[in-house]
Amino acid sequence: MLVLSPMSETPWPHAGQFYMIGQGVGTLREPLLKRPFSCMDYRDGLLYFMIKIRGRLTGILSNCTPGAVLELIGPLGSGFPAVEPGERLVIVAGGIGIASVAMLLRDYPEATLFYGVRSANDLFVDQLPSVARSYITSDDGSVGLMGNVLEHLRQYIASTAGDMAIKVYACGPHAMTEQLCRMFAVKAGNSSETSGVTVEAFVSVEERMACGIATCLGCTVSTVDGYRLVCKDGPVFNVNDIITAAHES
Amino acid sequence: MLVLSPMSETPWPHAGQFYMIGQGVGTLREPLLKRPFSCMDYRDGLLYFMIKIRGRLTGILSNCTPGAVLELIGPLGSGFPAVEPGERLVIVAGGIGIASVAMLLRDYPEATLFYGVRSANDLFVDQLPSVARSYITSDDGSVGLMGNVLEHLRQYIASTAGDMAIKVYACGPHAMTEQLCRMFAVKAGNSSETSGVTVEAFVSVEERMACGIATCLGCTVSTVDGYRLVCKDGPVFNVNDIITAAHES
Amino acid sequence: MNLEISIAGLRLKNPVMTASGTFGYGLEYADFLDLNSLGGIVVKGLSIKPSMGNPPPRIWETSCGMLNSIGLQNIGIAAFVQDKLPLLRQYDTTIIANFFGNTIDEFVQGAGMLTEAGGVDALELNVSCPNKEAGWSAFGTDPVVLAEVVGQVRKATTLPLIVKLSPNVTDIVEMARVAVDAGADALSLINTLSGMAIDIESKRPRLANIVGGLSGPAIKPVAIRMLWQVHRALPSTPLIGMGGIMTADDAIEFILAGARAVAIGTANFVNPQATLQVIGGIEQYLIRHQIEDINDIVGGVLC
Amino acid sequence: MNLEISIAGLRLKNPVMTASGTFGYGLEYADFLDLNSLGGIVVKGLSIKPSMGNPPPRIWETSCGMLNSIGLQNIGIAAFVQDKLPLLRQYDTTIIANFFGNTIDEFVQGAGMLTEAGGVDALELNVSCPNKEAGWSAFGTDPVVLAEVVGQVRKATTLPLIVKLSPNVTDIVEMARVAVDAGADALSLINTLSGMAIDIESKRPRLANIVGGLSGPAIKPVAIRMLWQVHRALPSTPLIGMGGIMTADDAIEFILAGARAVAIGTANFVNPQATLQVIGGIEQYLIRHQIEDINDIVGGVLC
Ligand SMILES: Cc1cc2nc3c(=O)[nH]c(=O)nc-3n(C[C@H](O)[C@H](O)[C@H](O)COP(=O)(O)OP(=O)(O)OC[C@H]3O[C@@H](n4cnc5c(N)ncnc54)[C@H](O)[C@@H]3O)c2cc1C
Ligand SMILES: Cc1cc2nc3c(=O)[nH]c(=O)nc-3n(C[C@H](O)[C@H](O)[C@H](O)COP(=O)(O)OP(=O)(O)OC[C@H]3O[C@@H](n4cnc5c(N)ncnc54)[C@H](O)[C@@H]3O)c2cc1C
Ligand SMILES: Cc1cc2nc3c(=O)[nH]c(=O)nc-3n(C[C@H](O)[C@H](O)[C@H](O)COP(=O)(O)O)c2cc1C
Ligand SMILES: Cc1cc2nc3c(=O)[nH]c(=O)nc-3n(C[C@H](O)[C@H](O)[C@H](O)COP(=O)(O)O)c2cc1C
Ligand code: FES
Ligand code: FES
Repeated sequence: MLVLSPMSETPWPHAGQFYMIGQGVGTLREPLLKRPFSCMDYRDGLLYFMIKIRGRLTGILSNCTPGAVLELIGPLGSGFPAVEPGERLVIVAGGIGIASVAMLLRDYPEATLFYGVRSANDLFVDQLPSVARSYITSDDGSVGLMGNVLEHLRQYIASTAGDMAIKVYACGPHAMTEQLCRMFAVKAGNSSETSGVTVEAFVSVEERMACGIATCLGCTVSTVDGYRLVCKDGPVFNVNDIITAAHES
Repeated sequence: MLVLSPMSETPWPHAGQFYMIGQGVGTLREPLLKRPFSCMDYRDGLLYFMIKIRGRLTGILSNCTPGAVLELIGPLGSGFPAVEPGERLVIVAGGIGIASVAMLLRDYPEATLFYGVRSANDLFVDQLPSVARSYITSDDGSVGLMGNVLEHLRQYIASTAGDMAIKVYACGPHAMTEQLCRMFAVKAGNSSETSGVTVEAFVSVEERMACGIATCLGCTVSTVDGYRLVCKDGPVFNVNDIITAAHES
Repeated sequence: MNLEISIAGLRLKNPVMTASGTFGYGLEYADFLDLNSLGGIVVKGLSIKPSMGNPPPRIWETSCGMLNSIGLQNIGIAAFVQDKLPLLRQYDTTIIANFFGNTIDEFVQGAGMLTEAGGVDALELNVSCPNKEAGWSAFGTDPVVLAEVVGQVRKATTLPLIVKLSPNVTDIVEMARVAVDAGADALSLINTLSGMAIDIESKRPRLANIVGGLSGPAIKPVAIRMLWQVHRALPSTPLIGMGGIMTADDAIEFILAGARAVAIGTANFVNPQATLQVIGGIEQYLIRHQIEDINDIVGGVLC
Repeated sequence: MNLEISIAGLRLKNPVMTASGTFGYGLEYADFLDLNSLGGIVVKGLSIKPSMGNPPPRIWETSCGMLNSIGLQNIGIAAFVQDKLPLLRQYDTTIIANFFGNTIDEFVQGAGMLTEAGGVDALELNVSCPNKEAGWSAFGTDPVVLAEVVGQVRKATTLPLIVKLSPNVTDIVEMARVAVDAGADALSLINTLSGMAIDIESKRPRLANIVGGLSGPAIKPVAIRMLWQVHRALPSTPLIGMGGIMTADDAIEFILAGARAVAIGTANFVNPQATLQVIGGIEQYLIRHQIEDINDIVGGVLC
């Protein structure tokens, strides 16, 4: 968990938006480039991030002591669309993907959460706002239900009667994004799976970024309209638009 | 002032020897290479260094907090020769050059010190062992005598009667080393300046180093015997041997 | 104090430009800095038709540098001229269009389109992208092909012509000579070094395109060396130096080596205001060293 | 688990060697590590007569790299054979003599002297030092001259012949082909990139020799790219990969790109035990990935 206090005035982010965060240690910078992180919450003038240690920059961030000065640009990107009245929101998170959807939990307390982790150690529930219903799954069964989170999601939706349209907002690893596209994309011809209920699904996708502001053209994802930029046109995309989800970077 | 506690057993250094010090932060290292620093004292199992902030590594060292882990190799180099009984030791330091001769002050409390600084701010006397006589000079007169330290040294030697041979052990900036060579090198044909008293002068010279252990061949200085390595054949050289002192690096 | 310089007949209010492909079409950075402060804006490489570029992943950070394989994705000259150029022209800065083609004909046609459009101050001919197919690299690495493309483009435009050289050559001076002899008014150097990285866990290249262009501080020593060599051989040819400039000190290093102007690339990603900081730092340097005119230190290295 | 590899008929107990010029004559490092653990030791470049090298300053650190202009200072082949080789031979490791000449004759003579001496396991022909006079660089950058020197040396020695290529060329694959066709048993790549740095306060080059060779992590992407290109073109030629290897992960990246062995250079200065850590880390990687034999992953990148 990284908590930052902006040093100048900044607009507050929407759910699904992100910041480019970098270390600002003068002229010696290694790594050079900033990295994208979703903002999971803001309150009392502070920005909250939940960050998984993956490599160079996340390693450095994990060693930051209170008072360290970081550089950040944001909020960036489009965020999740607003949920309309009469729609039911289902939030799906895989692993650290929870960080990108966390602000939705706050904004839509009546939503349903599906949160899949590898094992109990990867779970960060204590830092999350609570929602009406939450289903936690783990690959090893060490916490919540055992098994793949999307299997449970599928069953849930299949068993959901009623005429309320469902919005699925999701973020997770590459494989999960791919599977979500297969499950919910209309083009895939399997909208039958949603058994009568109208489901519209959006995923927040990850891609390596250099600039975060649509100038390096580094963060492309293949969509039905050709390449689109995750930092500007996303990170949230309708599953109908995505052709190939961003690779495991 | 940098105080280090060796994590494994290490021989103690002699006056004039140095250590290669580097930061050991895993695989992200910037700067990469270690830098040479004279050890100014050791006591109670600790090594003492006096370091002037010059650039990349010294900048990082100055930000180190207690408990930081550094990498160091040493003691390295030849150090100053022992002073024989019946010889009088005159120690000459210019600026941060004091760090390289500081251990001599401890080993030879009866020595005379000539210590030139730019101005009072550059002086570190409180951290130094005291010697029999010390002459402090500054370029701006803000502390001690005003003027060039070598001028005062020249007058001192000229006014020194007696048959005791004098050893001059010096460390300072490039220009000072050059002038010392001109003043005391026999080959320069001006040993007359020493007015009858036998003076043998040794200087600790600086050169950029990559390895510190005679493998990169980076730290050469021109001597009458051709190129010699500061890290192995020095850093202390007889002024008679030096042809061109190391450049201002 | 004078910061104004002249390159190929263009007067730039200061020697700091943006490097092509690292500043979009310029407008993207208007939120971050006053574009009027810049010596010049060099836009992303343009082609006669829009181009999709290479598949993702397209970037990977390396030690003190980054690899990119964008592959010259761009909106095409027509869209640039219609949608971007009028907006860009509202700023008081020099606009340089970086462009490329897949054949000599396309290069010539592109130069023609950009010249006729009006509003572009100069052309930067990109023959040096390491992310195109193997055959393409001949434009930047084979002296005969280089002479041909520069010569043809020279005939197709009345605008000042800057040729951007590839560092992936044995003899940069030869390439510089060829470009100047064929009609280049100025040279930009360097473009990215061709490089590659592999993810040892997945065993896949870090870039879908396998190889990409290396930029950033890692390449600065190579860029300085090439710039100095070319300046020594062709002292009167205006040179635009780039490759790893992060700070004003880096920019001055290029100017001392012989660059009349400099371009900031990767640093824009690290800090969107890098250009302004470089301009400010150059001013400080001139003041500190009591230099009246930036032109007095161009090529001023003491060798 | 097997770490043993074979290069040009030599069997190395593991693929980790030292890069010439960064490990002295080997003995200097005996205090820091057990030389018996190394796959091989490549000694500092030797010439028929002792050589003083270039004037100081000779090194400067750059972003994630270093420039050196040592200029091939060495004690000469005779002194090496008499004073160093017998001591080196007491260790159970492969001894490779890196050598150079100022003329083709000197190359040939050097190869002869090292061959006759006995005790040297292989020769590494250095045609790629960027710190020699302009004319010298033709050995490593002109294919015709390269073919000539390799061909002549090939005739002068019965030892396995490794040719160390320069990265400062337009087409590394062409140079590799020329060297192999002329008789090289294996190739080392890469030597340093030619680079330069300037002190903006004194306006002087950081190196007395003006230009120097860039090594260290900064150049790794260029080295990986060249190694992969050469391996793809000449899959059966044994390659020794080097350029910026600091860790086992870096070494594995080279091996996946096609290197059968790797050499550790600049990293020895940063950490005298770098070679041992690389060997240990390669073992860990093989265990973690359940790979029985290091040879199974040579060139294993999935493109
Ligand atoms: C829009 C967006 C929002 C994000 N939000 C968050 C967040 O809230 N919290 C969070 O922890 N992370 C988030 N990420 C991912 C985060 O950006 C990466 O974890 C980070 O860039 C890794 O940086 P590093 O320097 O530590 O890794 P590097 O040293 O660059 O890479 C280390 C290893 O990690 C792998 N890696 C790098 N980036 C990723 C990635 N994105 N996915 C998977 N593997 C990767 C690399 O392949 C490499 O092997 C987000 C990414 C995007 C695009
Ligand atoms: C044998 C020996 C003993 C030394 N002992 C001490 C000591 O006890 N205390 C101490 O403070 N320093 C000592 N030095 C000098 C010290 O090594 C340098 O100050 C240090 O290398 C600078 O590292 P940096 O990364 O901060 O500078 P860099 O970032 O590498 O360089 C910054 C600027 O400083 C200049 N610079 C770098 N090295 C030197 C140098 N040696 N002399 C002058 N200018 C330089 C460079 O030209 C550059 O412009 C010693 C040097 C040697 C050779
Ligand atoms: C993401 C990216 C895209 C680039 N696109 C172009 C381009 O379209 N045309 C071009 O001539 N150079 C292009 N370049 C090269 C830069 O203009 C510049 O020459 C190079 O990056 C070296 O400068 P730097 O180290 O400051 O980035 C690109 C560089 C990067 C990093
Ligand atoms: C100080 C120094 C001296 C070198 N001397 C030689 C040499 O004598 N012969 C040679 O073939 N290569 C020499 N090299 C090149 C290295 O062997 C190696 O090819 C290069 O440094 C790249 O590897 P690295 O990045 O791991 O250092 C030298 C490199 C350095 C840094
Ligand atoms: S991160 Fe640069 S364009 Fe998206
Ligand atoms: S520092 Fe490497 S030889 Fe002296």
